[in-house]
Amino acid sequence: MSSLSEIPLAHILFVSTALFFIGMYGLFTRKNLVTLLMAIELMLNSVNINFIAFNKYLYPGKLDGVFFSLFIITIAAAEAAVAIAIIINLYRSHQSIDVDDATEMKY
Amino acid sequence: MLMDFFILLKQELVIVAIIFLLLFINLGKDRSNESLLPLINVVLLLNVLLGFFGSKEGSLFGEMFHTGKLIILEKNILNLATWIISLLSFSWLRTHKHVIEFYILLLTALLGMFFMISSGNLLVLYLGLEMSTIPIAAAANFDLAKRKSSEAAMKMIISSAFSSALVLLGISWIYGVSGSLDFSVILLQGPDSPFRIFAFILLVSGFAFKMSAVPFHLWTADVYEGAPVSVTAYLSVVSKASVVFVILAFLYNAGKAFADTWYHILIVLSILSIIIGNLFALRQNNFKRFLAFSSIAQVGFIFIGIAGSSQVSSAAVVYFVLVYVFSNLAAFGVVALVSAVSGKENISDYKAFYTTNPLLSWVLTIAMFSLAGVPPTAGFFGKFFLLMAGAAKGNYWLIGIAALNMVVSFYYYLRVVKTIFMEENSQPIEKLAIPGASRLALYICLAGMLIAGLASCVYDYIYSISFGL
Amino acid sequence: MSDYAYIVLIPLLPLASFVLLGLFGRKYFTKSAGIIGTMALLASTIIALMAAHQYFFVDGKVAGAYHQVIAFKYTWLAFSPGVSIDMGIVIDPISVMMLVVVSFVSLMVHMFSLGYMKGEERFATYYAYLGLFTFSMLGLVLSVNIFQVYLFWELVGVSSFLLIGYYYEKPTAVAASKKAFIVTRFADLGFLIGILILGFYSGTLDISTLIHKLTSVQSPEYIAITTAGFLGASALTWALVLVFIGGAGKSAMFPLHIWLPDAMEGPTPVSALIHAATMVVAGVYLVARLFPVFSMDDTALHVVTYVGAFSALLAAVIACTQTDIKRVLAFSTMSQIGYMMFALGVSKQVGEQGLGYMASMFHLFTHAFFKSLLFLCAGAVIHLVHSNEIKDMGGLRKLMPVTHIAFLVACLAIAGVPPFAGFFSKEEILLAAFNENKLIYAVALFTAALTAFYMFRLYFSIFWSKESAHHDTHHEGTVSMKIPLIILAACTIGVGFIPFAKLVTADGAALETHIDILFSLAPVGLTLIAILIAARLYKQQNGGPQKIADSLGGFYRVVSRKFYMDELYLFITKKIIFPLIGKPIAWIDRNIVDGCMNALASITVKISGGIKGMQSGKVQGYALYFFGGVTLLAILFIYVWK
Amino acid sequence: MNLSLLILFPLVTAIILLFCNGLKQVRMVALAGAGLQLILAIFLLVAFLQDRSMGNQLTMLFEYDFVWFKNLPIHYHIGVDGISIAMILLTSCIVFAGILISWTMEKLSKEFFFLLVLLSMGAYGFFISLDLFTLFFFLEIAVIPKFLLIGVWGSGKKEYSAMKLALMLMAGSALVFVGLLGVYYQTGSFDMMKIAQMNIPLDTQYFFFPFVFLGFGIFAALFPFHTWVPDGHASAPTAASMFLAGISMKLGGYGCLRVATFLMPAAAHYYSPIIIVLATIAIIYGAFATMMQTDLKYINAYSSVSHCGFVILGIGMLTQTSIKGAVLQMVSHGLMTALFFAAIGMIYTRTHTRMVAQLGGLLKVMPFISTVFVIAGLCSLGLPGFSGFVAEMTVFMGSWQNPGGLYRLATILSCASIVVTAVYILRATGKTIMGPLDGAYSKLGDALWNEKLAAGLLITGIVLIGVAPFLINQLIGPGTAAMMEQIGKTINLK
Repeated sequence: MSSLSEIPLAHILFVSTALFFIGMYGLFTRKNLVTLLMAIELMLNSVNINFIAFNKYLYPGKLDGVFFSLFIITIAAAEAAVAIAIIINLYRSHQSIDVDDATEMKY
Repeated sequence: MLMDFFILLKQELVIVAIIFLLLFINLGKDRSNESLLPLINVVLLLNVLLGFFGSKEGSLFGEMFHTGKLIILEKNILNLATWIISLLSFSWLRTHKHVIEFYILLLTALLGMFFMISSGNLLVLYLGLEMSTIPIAAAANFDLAKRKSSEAAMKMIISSAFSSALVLLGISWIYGVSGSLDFSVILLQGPDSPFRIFAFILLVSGFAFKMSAVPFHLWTADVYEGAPVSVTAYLSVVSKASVVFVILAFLYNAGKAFADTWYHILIVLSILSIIIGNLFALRQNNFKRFLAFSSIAQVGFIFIGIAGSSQVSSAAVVYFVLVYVFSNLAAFGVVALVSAVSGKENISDYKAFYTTNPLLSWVLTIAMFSLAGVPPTAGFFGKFFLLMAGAAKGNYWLIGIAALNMVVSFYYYLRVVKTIFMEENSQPIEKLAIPGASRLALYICLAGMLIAGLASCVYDYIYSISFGL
Repeated sequence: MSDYAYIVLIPLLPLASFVLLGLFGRKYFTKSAGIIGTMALLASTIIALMAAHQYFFVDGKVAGAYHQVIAFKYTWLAFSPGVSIDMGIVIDPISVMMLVVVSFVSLMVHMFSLGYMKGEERFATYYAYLGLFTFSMLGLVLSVNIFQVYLFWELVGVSSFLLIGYYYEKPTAVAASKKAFIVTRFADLGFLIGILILGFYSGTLDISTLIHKLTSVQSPEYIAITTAGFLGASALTWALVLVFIGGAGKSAMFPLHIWLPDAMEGPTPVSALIHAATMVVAGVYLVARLFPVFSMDDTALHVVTYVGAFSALLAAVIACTQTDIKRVLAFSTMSQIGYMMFALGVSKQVGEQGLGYMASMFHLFTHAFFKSLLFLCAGAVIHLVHSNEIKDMGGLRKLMPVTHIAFLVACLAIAGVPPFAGFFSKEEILLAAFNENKLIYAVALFTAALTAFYMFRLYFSIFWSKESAHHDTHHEGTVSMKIPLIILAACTIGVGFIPFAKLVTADGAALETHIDILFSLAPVGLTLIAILIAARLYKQQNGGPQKIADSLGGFYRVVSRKFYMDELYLFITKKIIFPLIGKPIAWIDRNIVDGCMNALASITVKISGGIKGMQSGKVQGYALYFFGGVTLLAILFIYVWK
Repeated sequence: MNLSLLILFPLVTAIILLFCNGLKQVRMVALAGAGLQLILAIFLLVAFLQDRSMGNQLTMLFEYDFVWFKNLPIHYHIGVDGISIAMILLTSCIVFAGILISWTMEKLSKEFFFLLVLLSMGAYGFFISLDLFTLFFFLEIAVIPKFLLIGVWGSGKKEYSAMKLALMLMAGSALVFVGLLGVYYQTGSFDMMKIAQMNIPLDTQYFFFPFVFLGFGIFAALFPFHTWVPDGHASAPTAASMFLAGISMKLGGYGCLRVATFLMPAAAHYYSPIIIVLATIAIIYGAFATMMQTDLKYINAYSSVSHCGFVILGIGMLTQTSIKGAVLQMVSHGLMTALFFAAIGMIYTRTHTRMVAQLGGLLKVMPFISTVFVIAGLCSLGLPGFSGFVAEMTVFMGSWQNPGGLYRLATILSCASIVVTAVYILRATGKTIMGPLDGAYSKLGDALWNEKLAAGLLITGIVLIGVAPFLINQLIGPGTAAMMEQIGKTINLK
């Protein structure tokens, strides 16, 4: 455990932020819907890292952050489930899961 | 203590009960929609009625959940809206395979909203937010066969997941800087560090996304257009209303220290929403899409009201939402009926609508007038009070912009009326048979639009229980 | 002095007949309308004569001078304290004189029309209009309040409009009526503004008060109105000139006379009543009514004088060349009114200098009789030959003896041959002019000669000249048409002997007038010579007139086209006002003012089309906008609005 | 007496109308309702005069103040003075006449009369309310029905006109709205009587007066915001035109006077040169524009622009006489223009054209209608004996009392407009009523009883004012006097 405490908080935050924006980049650029979901997972996980880190470094007394990250994971799972379902249905109707094929409604 | 639990959580518990009822209702023998729908509607009516008595103020789980007169009223408004929507979707659901699931999704979302409104803690808030979003995304896909429907659902789930990611980032920062998740603690210090401000902005933009305020609104139109009418109605009325309540509570309680910041944020967002919403609404031909953009403009007005940050303004906002529920549901009701029977959803299909369906035409017309804010409909009072509240801070130029945009909005609302009454059409929409449920719902909305304004008691009551900054 | 209150009846009776015939005439009184109207007028005439008798010979004189009596007055419309329109009745020499003239001539015309208009489809309407006109004219002469004058002024204008346009299916008649109304309306604008100025400075609209305030040199009102000025002239001058413009419009003074000849499109009796005897002298009456004020300002008086004189000459010259008998008479009317005007112009308020005033009124009085007589005769002639053109006439003396004699009498009168009425009044005018202004006198003298010439030209070419083309089967018209002629002829001979100077003068005091033979020689001599020339030229048909016309060449043409005045006016309206003012404004309104409104709308739509790309339909784009929004807000609130 | 009846009667009529069916039933109900309104208005007049004669010197009579929204200071506060009563009488007359004129409205008769009655309710409410909120409320009620009336029952490019009218009027009310909010936040009250007492700080007045005045000005066809007038009138059905020109434009004038000028006199004084200039432009420009029109309805529409200019002029001149003149002009023009539109409508229903060029000699076949037309025309060119003369002369006298070159010039120009008026009126009359009759029209019939009744009613009003102005003067005089007294407190004009 002590090895972890040698890493300053800033580094961890840097990682998480990087992760978040990598996720966002993925979300903006990739075309495959499943990949988009993964990108979102990245963003959520970076937030998880934030929570854990803050909790561990700044407020070790309470466990709010940890619990919060647990909830995030759960909900992310639920979200993913629904999203996958929707994507499958989309595939049924569009014969494709390319995000650019589903641009029927615009303007 | 345990008593408190049951009383304070009454509305939520009732909904949970209903959900369970729905889960198990089909055990044993399969019921036909014809027998099912009236039952469900009656149950929902009971839910509405139960909301009105035996309630009390207080909080649970160490400030995580708290309730009060205004909150109860807000929840009742949402209940009412849900009930009306279920009445309106009668003719659509009658032939639908997954009635139960539909209701379960709606009610789950409703539950989520209740928690969101009552939340005293970011965790509960976040849970509520998600709980009220994901089911609707699923419900948006409820016309399984329709291409548009699934596209809408996809767009909604992706965008909302993205927004929730940003909201979470904000929350995590807030947690980082304040070390707590309770509203009472998190924003005690004003906007001193950029972190705080950034986090705060992320949170607000999360709400703005749910309320579909510009520039976070882009999912709205597509989802509204693609989703089944009832779901659209639910999105544009119930879910929007709930977030309005939440943001009201959040900013006025938790955000006190940030009053200056969010005041300016709201001004920016409101101007953007009103102008962009109007400009887009001008061109729409699909009725649901049109209503989507008009509702975006309405959100702009609501923001002006909130910006007033006085008791008058919170009262005005809640009152406006109530009126908006009636007006918008009336419009959606007619659209739902028409699209359920004839599948037509374009404004141009409504040419000479009056020749075949006078009653529906009048309802739609009055709804349009109410949305536009024409007396004697309640919409007039709603808008007047909102802008009055907004003007309290003396920014008349803002009111001026809003007033001018009201003129623009008149154009597109009147365009609908024009289509209905004035334009020729060789084959207008045939005479529709209005099922009793929908008729009831429409009458309720009509009554709401005509009475809620003139009868000052409504506003006075809301004022008496509402609070300022 | 309420013992004059009964005078109210004089205007009210014609009004009653107007209302009665106007509302129910078309239904119930199609035949009896004439009788009703005539009876009403007969009654008012009798009352008028009674009133005249009472005023002039019973109780009008106080301390040797006729004073003014306000028989009754009622505030009709109060503007602000002191300033209000009052309806009332003023009794003084000129108003009583006008009462008699108007009611009497109107009665004659009513009678004459019984025969003349017999069988007309809108017989009742005709009499209704006559009633309206008579009422308005009487109201005008009785006015106590300058705004009351204006009010009735407009009413006579409209009744003249209605009567000129009586044959509404004749485009020329419609055009003429429009012209008459619009030209006079234009003049009335001047009158109105004049009233506004007078009312503003004197703080009242009541004529007697106004006169009282503006004629006493020390009164603050007088000082105010004379000191205030615009373009070098004092407010008083402006006011009076503007008022005079109004009068000039009604009285067909140059250059506002163009409506009068066309007005002859109306039925001839109407011309006799309105455009000869009564309405056209309203201008003269107006100036006379305000004369005390006019006499305070020489500039205004000079304007009156010269405009009057010039119009008299111009009209006389034009009259020599006209071939439509009614137009000839119209121009002669204009010329005679010119006389009256400059007579006023050369007059002064008090004593001997007041001669011109008295003369003018006198001439107004006599002129009413012989000019209406002329017109009625012309009416009778036209009734017979169904044409206004001289060339269609000739040798009618055998066919219509009564008309012939009457016309001759009238001609002698207007020519100013003693002892006919015209002689006396004209002599007075000439005398006044002679005393004041020799130039005017010369013009007047020449005009007198011209008058004699063209009148007798008319007389000879109607009644002598060639043999009549008409058969004896035509008779002269009904008795109801003859009687007025006879009565008027008698008057024309008689009225000259009324001691007018004793009755109607500027200051009310009697005036000693003496016309010595020597003075009369010149005008009378000239007149007789002119008559002889006319006889020489027109008694028998011969090429004489034609030769003269040819010898004059271009000048003749110019004159016969009335100096192209009409063309000028047409040019101004058709070529300037309509295309250069009306059209552009209408265009601007449709295309620029309204265009801006529409442009706003279209611009909005354009913008909304321009930004639609934002809603690209690509969910990633939406997310990008979301993030952009967040960043924007962040930048705004972290860096800008820190 | 209870003023709320004025709102109640039309409301009840409208509700009853909803349950009628068939033209006969509907129009009878509508007529009965309008008749009741008329009687009520006359009764109100009598009661008012009685009170006054008993020496009741309150500014407002029959006041009734009911707290509507107790948390916002919004009251349902009504009351009348002479001016409002004149307006109410005008409204009732025109509504009555309008219903008679549209007696044979076959298309959607129920809706037509319903909207008409609704409009009248809005107008009454506007004229009696003393509370700015109520005033605004009724102002907007009186707008939207017109949109439907024109769009559904109109002719020509009706949708365009209807939309244009609705939008421009709504823009007007939006401006008014901003102004009202401003006034509210400066004074904390919506009550006009109170606000007038606590005279508003100058800079506020200067800032908000333009909003209110322009807003109402759009209703009163203030140049250059008059362009809704021609299109709107031309496309509207007869009754709607009558209402539009007869009453709606008066809403604007009344608002300019009662709200803008009365509450913010200092600003009115400050801006009066601009107002005067705009009004004069409207008068002259409208007159000349009228001269060029070929469609009878356009003629009357533009002449309305010109005539309403007199109203604005009178208000802008800010002398007691001129304001009295403005009110007179409102009443007079209301009656006159309604009569004119009625006549045009009658002609149109028979000849099916409104083009001056295609008409002629109608006097022969339809003497009554022609007479009505001529009377309307003569009234419009300000002939004595009709209301127009009284009103215009009062405006002129009042305007002339306001010294200063600009004002003088404006007055003279406005006077000059009566000549132009004569020109276009006589052109129209000469071409349509007089002249040779077109053979195609030789079979046409004259007015029917309902049309005669309607025209008769309006003519009675016109002639009554024209012949006995002292009567209406008694009514309006005190009202304007009181108002001027209030205004005079802040600005000193004679």
